[in-house]
Amino acid sequence: MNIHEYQAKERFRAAGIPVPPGEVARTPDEAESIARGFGGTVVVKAQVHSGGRGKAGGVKLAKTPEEAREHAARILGMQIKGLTVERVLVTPAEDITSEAYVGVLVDRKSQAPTFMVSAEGGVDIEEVAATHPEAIRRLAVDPRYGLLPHQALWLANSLYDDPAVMKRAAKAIGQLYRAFVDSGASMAEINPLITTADGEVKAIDAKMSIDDNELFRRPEVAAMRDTSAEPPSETKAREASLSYVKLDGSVGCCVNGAGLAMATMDLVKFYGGEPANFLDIGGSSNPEKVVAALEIITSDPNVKVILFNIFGGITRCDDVANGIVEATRRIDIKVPIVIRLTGTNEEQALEILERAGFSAFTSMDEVVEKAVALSKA
Amino acid sequence: MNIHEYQAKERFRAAGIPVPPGEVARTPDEAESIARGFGGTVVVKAQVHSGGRGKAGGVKLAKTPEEAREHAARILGMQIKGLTVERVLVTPAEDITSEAYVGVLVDRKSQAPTFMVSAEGGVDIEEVAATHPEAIRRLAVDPRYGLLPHQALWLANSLYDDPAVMKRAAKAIGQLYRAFVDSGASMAEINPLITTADGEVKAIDAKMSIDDNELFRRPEVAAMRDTSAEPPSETKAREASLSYVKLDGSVGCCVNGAGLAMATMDLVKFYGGEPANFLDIGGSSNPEKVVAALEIITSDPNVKVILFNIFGGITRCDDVANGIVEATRRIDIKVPIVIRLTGTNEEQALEILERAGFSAFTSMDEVVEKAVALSKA
Amino acid sequence: MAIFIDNDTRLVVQGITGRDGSFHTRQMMEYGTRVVAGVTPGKGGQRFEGPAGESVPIFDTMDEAVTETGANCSVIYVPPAFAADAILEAADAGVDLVVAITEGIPVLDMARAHAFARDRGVRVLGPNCPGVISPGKSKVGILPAQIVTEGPVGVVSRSGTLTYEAVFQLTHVGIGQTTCVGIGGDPLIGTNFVDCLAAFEADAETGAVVMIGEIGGTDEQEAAAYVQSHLTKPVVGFVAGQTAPPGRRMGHAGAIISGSAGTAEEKIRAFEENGIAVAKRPVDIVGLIQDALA
Amino acid sequence: MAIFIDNDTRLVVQGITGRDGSFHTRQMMEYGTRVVAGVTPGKGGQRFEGPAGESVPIFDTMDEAVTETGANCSVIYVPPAFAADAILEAADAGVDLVVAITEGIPVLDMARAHAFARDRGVRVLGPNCPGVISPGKSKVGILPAQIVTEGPVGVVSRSGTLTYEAVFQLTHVGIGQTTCVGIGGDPLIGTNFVDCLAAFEADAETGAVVMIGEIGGTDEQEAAAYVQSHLTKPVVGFVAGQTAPPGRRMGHAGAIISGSAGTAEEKIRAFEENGIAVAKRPVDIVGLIQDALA
Repeated sequence: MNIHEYQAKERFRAAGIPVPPGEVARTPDEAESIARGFGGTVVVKAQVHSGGRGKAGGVKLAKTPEEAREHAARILGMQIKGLTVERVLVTPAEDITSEAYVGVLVDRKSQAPTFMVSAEGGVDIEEVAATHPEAIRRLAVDPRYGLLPHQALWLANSLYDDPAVMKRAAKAIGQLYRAFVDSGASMAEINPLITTADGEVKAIDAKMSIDDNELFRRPEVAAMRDTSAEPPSETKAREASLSYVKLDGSVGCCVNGAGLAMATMDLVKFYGGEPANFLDIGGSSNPEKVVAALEIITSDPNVKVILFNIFGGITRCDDVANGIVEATRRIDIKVPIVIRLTGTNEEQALEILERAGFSAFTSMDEVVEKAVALSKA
Repeated sequence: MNIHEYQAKERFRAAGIPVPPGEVARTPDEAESIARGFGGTVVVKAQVHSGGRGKAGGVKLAKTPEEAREHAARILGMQIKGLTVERVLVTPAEDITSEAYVGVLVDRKSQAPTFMVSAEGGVDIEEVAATHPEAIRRLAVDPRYGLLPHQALWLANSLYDDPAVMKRAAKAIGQLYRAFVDSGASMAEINPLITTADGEVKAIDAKMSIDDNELFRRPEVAAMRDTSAEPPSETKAREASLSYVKLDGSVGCCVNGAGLAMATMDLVKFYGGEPANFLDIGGSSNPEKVVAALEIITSDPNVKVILFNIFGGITRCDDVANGIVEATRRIDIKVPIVIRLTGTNEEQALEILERAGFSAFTSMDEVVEKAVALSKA
Repeated sequence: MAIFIDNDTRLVVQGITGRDGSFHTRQMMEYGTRVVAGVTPGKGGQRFEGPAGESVPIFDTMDEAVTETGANCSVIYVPPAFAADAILEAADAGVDLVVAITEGIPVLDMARAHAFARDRGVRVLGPNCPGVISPGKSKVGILPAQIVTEGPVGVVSRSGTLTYEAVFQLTHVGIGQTTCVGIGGDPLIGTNFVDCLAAFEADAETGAVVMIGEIGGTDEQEAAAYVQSHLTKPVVGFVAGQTAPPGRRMGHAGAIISGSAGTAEEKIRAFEENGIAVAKRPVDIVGLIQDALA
Repeated sequence: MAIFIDNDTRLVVQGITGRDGSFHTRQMMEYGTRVVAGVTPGKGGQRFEGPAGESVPIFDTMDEAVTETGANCSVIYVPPAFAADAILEAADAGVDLVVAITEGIPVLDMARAHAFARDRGVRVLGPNCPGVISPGKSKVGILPAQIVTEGPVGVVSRSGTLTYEAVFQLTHVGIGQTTCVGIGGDPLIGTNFVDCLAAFEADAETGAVVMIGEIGGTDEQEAAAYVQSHLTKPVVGFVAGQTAPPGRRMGHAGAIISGSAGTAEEKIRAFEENGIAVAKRPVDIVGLIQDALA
């Protein structure tokens, strides 16, 4: 789960990291009044779950409250990478002496939270990693000990020469690790961590992703979810315990298992079609889940055909077939449905489906070709 | 640092352990009014830093508030193993179905916090360990992981058959570990952990020792120190950063280094005397420390002679000699002082001391014999 | 022969009395897995009834289960909040292999659990995996037994149903398997492709390997390099997720393209560059394996 | 020969610019210890001036210090709040031996630090110890150099000044030492009696060993059993604290009799039962060693 900059900053502040003040506005009026409260130059920043806000014009400097209002008016409602900006963060502009990058994420290879820091902040760390990796210092944190004070200092040591600044940054790095662990995060990032003329360090941007699997035990973090920042269909899918990702194509896919679901989408593409979504209904033959899946898929106006691809392993195909039949009875589907089932009790399942008037297949390739054809009809 | 039962119970409660209510009384009146508040039978328990309260008559059952008052009157002011009872804890009597022992301490061999639990609670665990060690289940906690839930359950599993009780006890054991770590304890103990007729578990006694080295970072724990529970001389020694333990003999000892201080006491005994104290002044030749040491030793009316035993290593003997001379000028000492110095700059030191009129030796045995003789004069 | 599990596998089921645990325990017993014990705290002393009238003792703790029955392998069907601790308990109790089926374990819990298991030299398979089956010998996990048959192909995969698909098609044309391993869809897994490739290379009965990857991470790239440098046996590969958008989690917690790393294209290229025959469609796996075994 | 440190010891001083650190660094340099680096965060790039005009580079981190100078040993003079982390930093940086002088480190910090060092195979001496000196070769810590001389006796002790006392008396009668080790007065120490006894047994130049124990714990008992089963060289023992009351801490955090364990009587009995000649008074150590070497 991604959270907004302003939310990540709240978590960072609570962990003690020096974060400049800032308030969230949902209207140009609010932005103006916040800017007036701060006085002086402010920054108006779009709050969306997406990188590249700056390039998209979502971050603007405002010298006066009126200017803040104008920027907010332009930014609110703007689309950035398909996401609508609903809020802006208004925060005093800082006098920046240097910009560094400090981030921590769960690294697959070291199987541990891993820090990356670089004196080249304010830019995309991926780019730094690609063009001059020697500018990045890395450290895998042994999760049994946490980030040790000397390790934080070792990281800060690569960013700053001034001992006082180095120690302040080490402290902030330690606090970032604290925030990361206490939030159940999979990634937390300060980019840039700035220094000011008087040697203070401050986090002027903040990013954090939460491990969805941590949410059950962190209700205060789960409450940070912003459903307005995702398509309503994904909210609905999550509530129905379905894995769903909306895409731009016309072949609605409903598959059991994530790997098979991806392979199905790939095969749609292989045969010249475009998948409308990723959807994993899991191992269940529960009609309720099938109903929810069908409702989600059909709510996408681009969908021209619905493709089921079910592998019956532990799940019996006849159970799933009954679930599909019942679900389609309960909701009115306007687009054709093609179904492939194979595995346990395949024959009975095909019979059930054909009796109910569905095109039923046992070959994955055949059913995908058929779906692609229908999507272009 | 030892803390009282009622203080340990506060820590346990804060960690979530089920601890029955209880209030502290400093007078019989208070005890009566607390007992009235609870209603029913209460227990009146002496609060002293010592085991064996029960045998000493420091724990009494009271059926009525008046009886509570009477018991409190008897217990308050009582001496238990040389310590005066200043407070009693008044707590409702519990209906006890079973008594178990649950304790955790830092174990030298495993270099880890180590749990001991036994279904034979309410008695001295040392005795259980000596007579039937198989009745104790032990577990060393890897400090990097803490007490894991399954480990707590494994411990509880040896205490109870009833699954619900077992799970409640496992929870309490986990909470005890939390309290132990969060208090910077070196030992924490529930003895007994009782069960009631309805299957609840409760900690009806509580003991905890704090690692002195943790106090600097735990002011809320340090504030629990009860200086009324130790001789004033030990309070004073601690404030002067001296290691001091009061004993019953007549030879006051002032030594640099803990090992040498113990060896000096042993030698006093070897030559037929009795040490009045353990006192390590550390490596310092600072007159202030010597003054504090002399004040502490001379405040003990049993002291008949003061014995200095100083090994000059890094510390120079002449510096220490000067410190002793200056300190004795500043306070008036009524008992003889004998001094042994050896090591670096020994000759100069002996000269300084003899000029100031002290008996000065270089042999440890000689000086101790002399001190013992003086203590009997 | 086979890898990881065989006729000597003595299994204890953690969470044996739960809905999934009891269902799959019966399935495993039916297949012939030697299930020697179950663990459910608070149910120690009871017995679990198998499908054919046989019964298995239930213990409160793994320690007792292993001590009493000599179990050397455990499988975990406990809810995510308790699963990491169950892995630690199994590792502590001294089994050699822990198969963690549970999906949804917090990743920081797993970071600690993997460190713990590494310290003790215990192999963890998963979590969030379908388990492992050595046809004709033993099955540990949730893989459907009816789709496998004995034969010369080793199968290793990050996904469940996609593996079933491939294995089913192999079995359908009469090509059997030595062992099929689902390594799991989480970002931090205990046994990776390289571990399985090394085991298949060392297994005399395995003649060829099918390796099924997906987007996310760079395990496939490292596996490809390992194939080039260490494997004498032919490997057929498939990678799911060519149409997955970057930055979105595709069901599996580990199936997400972060930055430029972890795309299907990168993985397919790594496979091809290191001598792995890549199937464009799942159905092509069969033909490539037939060629490899020919 | 000698144990733990010798002419090949290349020392880095953690906390070199502090009051104790700078004083003892000069003492060590004067004795001839090869001090190759110092560490004080924030003072990297400066130099530490030795007593004879030579100077030593200071680094911000142990990692740099070890990488730049090839140090293989570190000594710690940092305050208790930071000392456990300093031990971890040293262990992480790859030295073989960490000598922790600092007194007053919380015991739970040390439990973690010892586990960390064990994982990495790094020897920790102490904490709360005076260090180690191999006369004529190297000194690491705070032992007074003028009381030692080269010779055949290995000395190991839990206490500082009591050791000085014994060593001074040996030197006084012309009996020198291979190495004198202060293992420290804390309850959790990295190197114990048995470790030192094993090293002295393996050291060709050591002809006899003095072992000075005190109340608290059962390390002396285990050491006595080890002497019986593993040592061919004679051992002379002394135990301080016969007059110490139970349950009271005698200066050292580890010097406390808990329950029935850890009394001086128990330790002396264990010494005697295992063939260790026990000195009744510190002064008797000399005679017993003379007998042992005769």
